[in-house]
Amino acid sequence: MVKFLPLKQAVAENLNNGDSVAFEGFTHLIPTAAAHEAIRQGFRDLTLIRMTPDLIYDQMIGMGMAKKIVFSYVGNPGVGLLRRARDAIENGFPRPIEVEEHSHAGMANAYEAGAAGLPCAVFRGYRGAGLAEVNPNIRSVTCPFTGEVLAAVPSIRPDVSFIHAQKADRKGNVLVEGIIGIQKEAVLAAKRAVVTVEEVVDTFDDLHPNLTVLPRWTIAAISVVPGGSHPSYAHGYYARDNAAYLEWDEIAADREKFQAWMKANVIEKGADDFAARVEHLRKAA
Amino acid sequence: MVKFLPLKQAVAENLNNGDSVAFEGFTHLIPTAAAHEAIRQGFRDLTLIRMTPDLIYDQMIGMGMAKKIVFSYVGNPGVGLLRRARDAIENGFPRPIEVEEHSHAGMANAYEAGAAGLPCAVFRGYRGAGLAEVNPNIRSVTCPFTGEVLAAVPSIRPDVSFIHAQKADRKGNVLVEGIIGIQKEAVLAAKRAVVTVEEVVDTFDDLHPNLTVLPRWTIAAISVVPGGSHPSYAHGYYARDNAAYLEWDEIAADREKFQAWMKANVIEKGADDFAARVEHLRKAA
Amino acid sequence: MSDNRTPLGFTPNEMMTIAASRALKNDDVCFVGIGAPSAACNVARLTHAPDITLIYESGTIGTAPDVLPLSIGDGELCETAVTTVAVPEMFRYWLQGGRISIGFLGAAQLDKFGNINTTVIGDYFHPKTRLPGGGGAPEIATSSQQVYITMAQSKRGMVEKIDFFTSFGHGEGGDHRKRLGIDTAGPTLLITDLAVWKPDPVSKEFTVVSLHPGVTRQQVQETCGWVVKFAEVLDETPAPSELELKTLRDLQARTKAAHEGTGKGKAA
Amino acid sequence: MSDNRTPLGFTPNEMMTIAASRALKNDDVCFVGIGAPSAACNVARLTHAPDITLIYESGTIGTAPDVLPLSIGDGELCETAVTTVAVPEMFRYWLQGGRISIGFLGAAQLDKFGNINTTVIGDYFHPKTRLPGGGGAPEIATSSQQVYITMAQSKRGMVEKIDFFTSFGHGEGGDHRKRLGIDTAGPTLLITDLAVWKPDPVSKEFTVVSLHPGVTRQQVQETCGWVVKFAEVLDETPAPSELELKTLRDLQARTKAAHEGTGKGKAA
Repeated sequence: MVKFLPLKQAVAENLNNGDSVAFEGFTHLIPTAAAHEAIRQGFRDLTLIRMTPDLIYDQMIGMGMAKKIVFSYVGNPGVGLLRRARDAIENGFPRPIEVEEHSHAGMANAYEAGAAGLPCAVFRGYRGAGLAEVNPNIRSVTCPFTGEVLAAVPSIRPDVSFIHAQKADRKGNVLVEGIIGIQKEAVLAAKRAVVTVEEVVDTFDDLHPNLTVLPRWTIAAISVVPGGSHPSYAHGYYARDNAAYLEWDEIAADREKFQAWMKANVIEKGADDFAARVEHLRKAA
Repeated sequence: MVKFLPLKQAVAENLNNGDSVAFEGFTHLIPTAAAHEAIRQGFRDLTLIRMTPDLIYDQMIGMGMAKKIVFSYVGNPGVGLLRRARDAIENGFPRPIEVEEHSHAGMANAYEAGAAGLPCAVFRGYRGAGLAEVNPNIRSVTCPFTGEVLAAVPSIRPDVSFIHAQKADRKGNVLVEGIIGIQKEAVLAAKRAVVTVEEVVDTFDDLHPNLTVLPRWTIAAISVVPGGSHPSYAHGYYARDNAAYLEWDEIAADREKFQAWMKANVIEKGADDFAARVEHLRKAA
Repeated sequence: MSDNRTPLGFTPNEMMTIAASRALKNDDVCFVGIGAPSAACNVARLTHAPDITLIYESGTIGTAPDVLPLSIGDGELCETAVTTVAVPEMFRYWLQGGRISIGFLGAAQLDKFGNINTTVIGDYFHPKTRLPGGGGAPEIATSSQQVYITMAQSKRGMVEKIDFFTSFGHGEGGDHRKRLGIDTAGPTLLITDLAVWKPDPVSKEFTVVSLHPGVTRQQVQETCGWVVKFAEVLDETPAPSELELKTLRDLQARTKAAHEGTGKGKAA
Repeated sequence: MSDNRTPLGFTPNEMMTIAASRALKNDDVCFVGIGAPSAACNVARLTHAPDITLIYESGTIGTAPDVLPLSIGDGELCETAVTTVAVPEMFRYWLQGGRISIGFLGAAQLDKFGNINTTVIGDYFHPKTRLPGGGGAPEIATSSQQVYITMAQSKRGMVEKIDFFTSFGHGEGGDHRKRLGIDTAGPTLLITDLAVWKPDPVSKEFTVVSLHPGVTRQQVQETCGWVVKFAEVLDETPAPSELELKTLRDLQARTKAAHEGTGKGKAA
């Protein structure tokens, strides 16, 4: 049953060295605060799963925390490449990293299958695509009615998933709205789910019945971290900090600049620092 | 592109003798007015698809319109059996009827696969179930990663789907809310979709972004039929007419009583008669 | 409605519903079949298990209806739910996903291994009576962590051999589930109007472990189509408490009023 | 912003975006890649195709942003959309379901048969440059009814042989798609900053059918890594109209202002 915990404790109780972990968010509601807490606690040998690894995985990879990355688009959204991830893949710095690469369709179906408790996802995909030749986890099944050969990928079932959401009610039910991405599936596919939220409200009684609400018993821990998805955005709360995405391109381009930035902005900071980072973005939301 | 049409014309333009057709609604928003219009137009040799065939399929079967029925629960919801369907299955009256029976999970997955453009659905189901022995459309595929044998059923792709929904905007986008059942999948799985709605509003600009809205270009025709799902209910508009469900048990029990009822309440009536049938139920909604 | 419809002050059906409600825990996530299971689950919610999560196959999760639904898709279920999802999601993420602790089913025909038939009486292709069929039951029976069954006893209903395996219980008994690769526990409890039954740990045959107040072994046997096994130590089911009875009767009275209220002035 | 950045009054990039926008029809359902495709799709919507349905892979269907999104998941896309769905639904019901008439892609590397590489430069397992990868493109390329591609010409980008088949175009040309069981049309249009290209009906090799105003065959060949085929009758692309240019420039100005506005006062 869900517990409301300070983020430090929520991360410590649910993440372990060697875990497979998804910090999900599809350009919206990216769980940056949770990722930074994981960086501060210094976990090692993680398998990082995410459709769109962006700044937070660039940071974790740059800090040497990842032994493997499972993804479908390893870019800085709207900006370009992820330079720490590139350094790891191209040069093995700061450590070699194993790569399992899919298409968005493959990852989305794999999360869906994970949430559905299935061992694999079946869909029409990867036709003529080079990934099918380099990723041994892209296989096929044959439709027993038409004979069509369909793609199959293993379902994604992380040890832990982290997401950021707009709000929880006092019982611990969680609302995600706007671009909901893959967050529901990431939570339901995981053995344990940790959610950071912008705020806690008394009840969800006035919500429309068909919104995306995760019942309290699907979540291990909730931490209240206003601004916790900066520099991405939280629909209804604050806008994206586009400047930070553009700046990241420069910061991550240089190994030393990267380390200095991480020390100043992550290692020596805490979850409480996020609220101030989105103050100037609240009007724009 | 969607057309706003009188129901008579919407049915005539989209339904044909011999079609496979789904009139979907999961205890809520049952498209009764559309079904009655199809009865008045006297279509033959239909393959009737629905998870929960209830009064409307009992009526269509009793009128001899169906050559086959595909279903997962052939009951009168909360009341008991469907006596016209029984008469057809047990006695071949008024004509023999072919039966393809699934579980709810099988049908739901088959609609989902139809909406997803797949030839078949793959899920964990029918384990130890007798249906797997009597329905040749229940087959299996083997997970290429774990070796687990999973159930497979053909996707459902009706020639036409009919649903009832709360409202359309002037452009022809359609909102379904409350218990949304399988309606979105029924529309997206079909070659053509016809929707009856309670009302038309100017715009959907104020709707929450994550509600179930079917874009106008997924729908062939919309007909405005207030009360069109009586005796089922329309969330936000009127309550279920439970008495009508209980009465049906008696009406359908007798072949002649059934014919007399159909003549008086369907054949000699029209879509315009539905509004009055829900007047006394509006307060209770 | 009288409080004294039997010499004991409650009816066998009331005892059945209340005994079933007691089996549910506050942290259960329960997939609720319509009829007797629905009443039991809501009595549990209104008495000792206020936080129980009730799920109906129409997509309503964490629902708390004030009256019992007539069908699994009543508006009341949606209005009081934590969230309402589409039916494919219900069966994929919530049932198949392994999130249901208790699947609660009724039965038209039941055998001693907890296999259920709600499909046909007679041959499938030439049925004597065509019943409604399985609906959600085939997968509820295999994907829920445990299955509870509730039904009123009768020789026609509790039979040596069911006509059709709508939902798989323990099959031929023993490790039959495991042999089919089904890793959930299956039927672990049967509550009838006369007794509480549990499967034998090895044979998996349902065995009477508790008789309801005033019920004799003979009555149980006379209303059951198989030779009944009784536990060595046989308990007596505690009679309904005042709170339990009042909760159930109030719920049923509210339900009756609500369902009649939507008719056209005719008796339902 | 000047209206006369080139002797012609518009830049090659503006011509590219506007030529691409003209290829879209009012009843198209367009799966929009970020960058140049996004600008072209929105110019179409703001000029001759007001009812075009724009879909971004973040789940936003029928969106009408006032400014160009920086990413495929900007809040503006959701706020102006007809509906916003989860990502698995986007890829299953909307793309795989065959509902997309035009998949609109950019490319890092392109070959003459419309095959695209956005994955790696060099060997996949020992890449010289690791690019972001395919994202939605592998299935956009095969599930959309047609694919339009837009990119600025360069010898590095338009190559004889791409390093990795991120998304399949016409493969080795001819009926290669059909041989793989892919029943969609694949790339039917390429719009660069210099020309409009269409595949040869038989060989499927991209062939220049129209040169943008002031562009020579030689310029096209000098910025392309393969030997360019030209159609026998070569059109000149109509120059941007005043309305088209104004629409595009206003859109880009609004976009620049909006994206800078969210920074901390620093230049983006």
